[in-house]
Amino acid sequence: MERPVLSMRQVLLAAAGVAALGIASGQAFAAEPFLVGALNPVSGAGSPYGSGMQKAIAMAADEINADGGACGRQIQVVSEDTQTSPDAAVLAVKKLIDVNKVQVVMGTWSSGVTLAVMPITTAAGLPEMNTSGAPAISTEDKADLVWRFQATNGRFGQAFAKIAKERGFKRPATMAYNNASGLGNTEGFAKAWKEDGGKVVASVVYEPKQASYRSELQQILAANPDVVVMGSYLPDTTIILREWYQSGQNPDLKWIIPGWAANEKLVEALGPDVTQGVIAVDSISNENAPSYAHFAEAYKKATGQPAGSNVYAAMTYDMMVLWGLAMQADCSKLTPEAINGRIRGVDSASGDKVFTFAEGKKALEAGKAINYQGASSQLAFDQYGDVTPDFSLSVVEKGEIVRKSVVTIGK
Amino acid sequence: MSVLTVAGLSAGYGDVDILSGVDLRVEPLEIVTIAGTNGAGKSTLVKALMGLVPRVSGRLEFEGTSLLSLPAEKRLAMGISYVPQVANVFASLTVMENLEVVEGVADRRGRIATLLESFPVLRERARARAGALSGGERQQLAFARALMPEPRLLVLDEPTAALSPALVHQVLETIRELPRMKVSVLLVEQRARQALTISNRGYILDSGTVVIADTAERLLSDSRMAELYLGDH
Amino acid sequence: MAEASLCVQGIRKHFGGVSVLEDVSFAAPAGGLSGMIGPNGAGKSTLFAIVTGFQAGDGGSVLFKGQDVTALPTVQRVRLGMARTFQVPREFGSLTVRENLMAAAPGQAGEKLRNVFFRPGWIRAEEAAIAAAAEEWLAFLNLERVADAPASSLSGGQRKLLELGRALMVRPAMILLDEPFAGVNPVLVGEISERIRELSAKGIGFLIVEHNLAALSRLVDRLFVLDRGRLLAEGAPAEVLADAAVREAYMGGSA
Amino acid sequence: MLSYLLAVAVVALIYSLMTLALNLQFGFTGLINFGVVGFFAIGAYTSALLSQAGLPLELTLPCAALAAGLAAWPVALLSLRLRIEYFAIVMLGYAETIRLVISQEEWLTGGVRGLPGIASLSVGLGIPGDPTLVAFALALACVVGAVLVSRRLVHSPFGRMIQAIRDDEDAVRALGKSPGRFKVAVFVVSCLFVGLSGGLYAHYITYLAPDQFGALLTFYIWVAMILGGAGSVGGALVGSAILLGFIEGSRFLHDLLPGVSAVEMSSVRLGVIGLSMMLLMRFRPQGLLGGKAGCG
Amino acid sequence: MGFSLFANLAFNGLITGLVVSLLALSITLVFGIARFPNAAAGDVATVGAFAGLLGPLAGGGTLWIILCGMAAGALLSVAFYFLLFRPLAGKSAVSSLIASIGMAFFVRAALTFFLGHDQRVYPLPIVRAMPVGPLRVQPTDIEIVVAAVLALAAVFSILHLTPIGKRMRAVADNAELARVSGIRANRVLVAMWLIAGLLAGLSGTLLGVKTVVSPEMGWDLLMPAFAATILGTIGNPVGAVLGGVLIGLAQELSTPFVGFTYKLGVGFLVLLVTLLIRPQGLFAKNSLVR
Repeated sequence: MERPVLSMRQVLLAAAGVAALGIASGQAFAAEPFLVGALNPVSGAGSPYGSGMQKAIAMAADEINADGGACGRQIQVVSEDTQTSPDAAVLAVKKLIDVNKVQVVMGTWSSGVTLAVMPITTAAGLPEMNTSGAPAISTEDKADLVWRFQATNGRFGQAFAKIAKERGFKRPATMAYNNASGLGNTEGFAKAWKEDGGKVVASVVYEPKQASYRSELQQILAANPDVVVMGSYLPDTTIILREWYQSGQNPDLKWIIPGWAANEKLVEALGPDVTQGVIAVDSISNENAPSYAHFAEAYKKATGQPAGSNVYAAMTYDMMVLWGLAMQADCSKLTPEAINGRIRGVDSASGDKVFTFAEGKKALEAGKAINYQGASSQLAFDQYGDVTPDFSLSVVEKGEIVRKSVVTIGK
Repeated sequence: MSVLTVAGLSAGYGDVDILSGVDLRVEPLEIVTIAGTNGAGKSTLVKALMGLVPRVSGRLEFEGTSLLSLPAEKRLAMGISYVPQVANVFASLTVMENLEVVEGVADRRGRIATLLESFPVLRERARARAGALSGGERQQLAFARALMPEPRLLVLDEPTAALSPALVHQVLETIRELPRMKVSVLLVEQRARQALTISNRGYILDSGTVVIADTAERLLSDSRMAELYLGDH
Repeated sequence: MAEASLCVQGIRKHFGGVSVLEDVSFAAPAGGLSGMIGPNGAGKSTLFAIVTGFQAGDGGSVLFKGQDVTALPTVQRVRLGMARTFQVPREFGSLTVRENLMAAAPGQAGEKLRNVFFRPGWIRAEEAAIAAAAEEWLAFLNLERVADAPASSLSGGQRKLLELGRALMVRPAMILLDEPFAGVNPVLVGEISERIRELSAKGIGFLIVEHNLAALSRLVDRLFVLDRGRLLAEGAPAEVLADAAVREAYMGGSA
Repeated sequence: MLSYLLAVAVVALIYSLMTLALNLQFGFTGLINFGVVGFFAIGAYTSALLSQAGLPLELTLPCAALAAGLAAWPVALLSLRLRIEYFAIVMLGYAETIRLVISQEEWLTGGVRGLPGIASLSVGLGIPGDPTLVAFALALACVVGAVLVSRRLVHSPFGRMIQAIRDDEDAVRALGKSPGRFKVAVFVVSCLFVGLSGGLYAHYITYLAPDQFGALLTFYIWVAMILGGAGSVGGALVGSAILLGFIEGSRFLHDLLPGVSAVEMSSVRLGVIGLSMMLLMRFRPQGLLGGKAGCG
Repeated sequence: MGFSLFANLAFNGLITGLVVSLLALSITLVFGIARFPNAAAGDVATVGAFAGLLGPLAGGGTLWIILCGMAAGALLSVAFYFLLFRPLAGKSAVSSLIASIGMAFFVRAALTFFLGHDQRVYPLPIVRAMPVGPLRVQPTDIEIVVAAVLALAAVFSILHLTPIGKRMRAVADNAELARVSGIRANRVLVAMWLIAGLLAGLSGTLLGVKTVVSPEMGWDLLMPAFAATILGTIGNPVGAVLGGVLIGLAQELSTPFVGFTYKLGVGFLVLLVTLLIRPQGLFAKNSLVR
């Protein structure tokens, strides 16, 4: 396991050092630092992403602080682990709010955690920023304090449907891991597919952690589909694909799999033969934007990992930058509610496109309207506070995951 | 040298003495009966010999070596074998296996062959599960198992309990033969008379002490026995 | 002979291939003092367990106060008035001696949860009455001194008395004692015998299974001798003990 | 800080309700319940679903307790027939089956997507003020109630009998009393506590999903009970407090141990729980506070 | 549908059941001889599976993977016997059970602390199945069947043919008599824990070959293995294997009727119904313990 290059403590010390420099460089009155809560799935099911998400928030905060802070306020990040469990997250967010007095909470990952955390942040009048997919998050957010930087499950499903159609599949089947995300993806697909007049030939929902998924697979294969759309994770996908290949049945079958399951590790585990032709779909960062390039470079430097390995890190990075810009937009009112109310303002379609905090700050100081183009997506929030990122379509060819196209779904 | 020497032996559990000042001995190739009513301390005596009682004091020697500080396993290794009163065979093992599992036997096969010679009934039923044996067969198996490591002293705890009269006779006859296998026998029995008929000497235990010690013959004609057992006056 | 309170007919029991009890029948009179003797392995414990309902026999029947209880579980037999003690005392070690006795009182309303929560006054009154009864038996058995000690701290003899006390709290018509004298010092044997006699005078029947012949023969009116799963003899202690077959069974072999 | 400590205390109190229940079952009566989390889930979902159907919390919380009690009834009867180790394992399976039903019956429970937007205690009961404080007050009241009930129970003739059952079931039978009736009663009554605890939890967290009800929680409760000492009512509270203190304390611990990442911290947490189970059994089976030897 | 479907379901059930059986075999030995349900067996299997990753260093191939896994399982098992279960021997089964749960947590915590949560896969070639009638038999299926049969045969021969095995049965039968027969309980128990560890390691590596290696794999296998042990009567090796197969069959064959989610519940139901009818399990007759 990789150890974090920097511990949180070191990051904080560094931030404090930068703050001290800021003071030395002539800012007469050092206002109190502005406290931000980073609430990430560092352990538990979200652990592959949590550390990176946490680091991305710290990176963005460092950038803001290096630029003299937002409205002269240094950003201080306090991190907590949700353990990817609602119970632990509830106590963690209470600690952030009550002990650390943070003014915004960002970076929750699984829908269960976000749904458990939301009522608490909302009751405290604080905004909450997440990367969860469940539709319920939109409907439960009645105070417009919750911001989603990730595509909803339904949008994932739409992307699957669009891809399946483009690739000319006629007889899709679905297999879903029995949890909110697995069901959300496959049901979103089925809905979009049927609305388009298609028919799903078979669908199976399976319990995870089994020694074999052969019976489940058998039911799918019996319907003779031409493609299987998966709502799955890496371990079960590994087993299911291997069992399919070994069985020798339907050898021409294709698979459409979410990117978090169809990744390099899957290819590494199963080899090029089995994974040949697997279609991986992932929401992607705003890859052509300069903000992404900027982020990717910093992320690589901070973690040693390519930015593409953790799509959520760009999202949490954006959370912090966006928040800093929203602060900067009106330094006279820095209450959480006031800043929250300005979030849509700093990505208004009419504004100048900016790609970093520094650019944005300069433009705002010049009295211009801005439109932050995020590293993760264009960050065009809809009425629910949701964004619609683009999706990538990649195909595994001879053991390489090859990007084929970028899929944009209707807004 | 005596095989077993017990002198001033006291033993008990907690703060209660069950045995107080017991003296007895077993000479080579003797059969010695220890009789007494229930509660007299017979089973405590056996357990004290085998190292299964927490608190023991006095003298307890096997062939001149003190046993007091030795754990049960060591006493077995020194040459004392023990046949408990109940559950004295491994019921789910076969007859053969009951003999094979005993540890500390140099020539296991040879020894088993010898014992099957001595207990022909067992040879016929070598493959039967011990749990399926009749009462008499089971008792013979228990003896044979105890004899496996070629002990020099065999301690038998009420071997005739729960046996029909015919079987009692048969088992006692078996015990009578034991000294020929070069083993001395300490026989703890409630039914004193029949046991004494095959014994050299006997001790009568009452309330934790030896009240009568004599040769078997004299004990059999001693009227104090009836008094002890039956409350006759 | 008094009217039979406990009547055992044709009890049989086998374990594996071994016959432990073969057709045992006897009757113990109400309010009388009966004893049962027999050497180790005679089948006394098994018979005791079958009579009290802790084990099922392979055949035969047990009648108590004229009612066939063969198919009844222990609990029902006790409710009919048949109490027992155990050979190795089985006190409730974490309760005090007093609590041990109080726990034994039958038909307590306080053992019903609804009463515990909704009728505390009623239970207090009932507890007071039970405590008073327990106090009497504690005095009778000379256990007052240790009444508030945990039962696990008692000596062996005291435990036997405690068991007797618990059986008495059940208000039994008959008490079956399983070796009340085993492991008890002679002084206490005398005391226990004395208590049994007094209780018998109050009309409680006893069936005492014992090894200690001397103590038993002085205590009981009627003696049954069990040997190798069969009833060998019965009658007044003196005549039974004079019986040659009994002497042989007990001491083993004829001399 | 105070509010956070209150929040931790609420969870500790919710756990204590379960620990008290387990203590009645195991500590006092000797019943092994490895399915605590199943009854907890039943309580949580019952109260959440009834409140979403429009019932007031004054009604749904008692219903949560009752539902858990009702679910305990058949398995309590089963406990009379099975040997204790078998029963322990059957209870693990029972709790897992309850979780499966919750995750599968989407029409009722929301399935794996969970139940969001459950009324919080303060809103549901219409009590104004800091929601955490309200939750704390209510949970405290429930625990005080449960302690009073436990004490009344333990110190009643009924309680005398369950301890007698733990000491020697055959001797109880010899007194003409059926141990079964008492065991079933204890099991069901203490599961009422667990159900209530689940109800409080549902309206405290305000979001329920099946993966909140894994077997680990059951073992947390066991650790809390053993820490406090089986057979001691006060110990149940102390045990839960120590457990939660440790679990939450580990948040602050990683400020002290900069070398340990949060991922590793989660391993450390599980490892310490496991280690304490082993060490307690090995060196202090009566618990940290227990004076009396724990049963079993 | 029809015969082919059910034949395949039954075959899947058999294979899955056999994987469970191997762990059940380990549990049943401990249950029969040390007399408590060993909840750590699953995590010993996990350690075995992780150790199997060293197989390729030792020489590669399934055999080396299995050997490494078995060795690690045996080491861990014996170590914990000395550190934990031997000192607890005089106490109740519940103490050992709780301690074994603690051990399970501790072992898993150590694994994730040092090795992380990521899944791993053995570097083995993936081979196509061959059709046998309506069935599709994969090479791993054959490996699992062979391993299960060999393991059962080995356990059976050890118990019935070797001196130490016979002594194990003697200790299981009557520990007190074993002591006065001079049987060194310590040796017997070391041997027993060794075999239990070997079996757990074997089940872990086979599961790893069949699926993926992850820190939770053993714990997830524990419930069905317990169920199989009890179904087949504790202490009965043949019962453990048949119990595992029976549960596997019941689960898979039930899927056309109850769906895939509830099949795990079906295993529990089978156990429950069996226990209600036969509280001692299905094969009480030939158990190690009476």
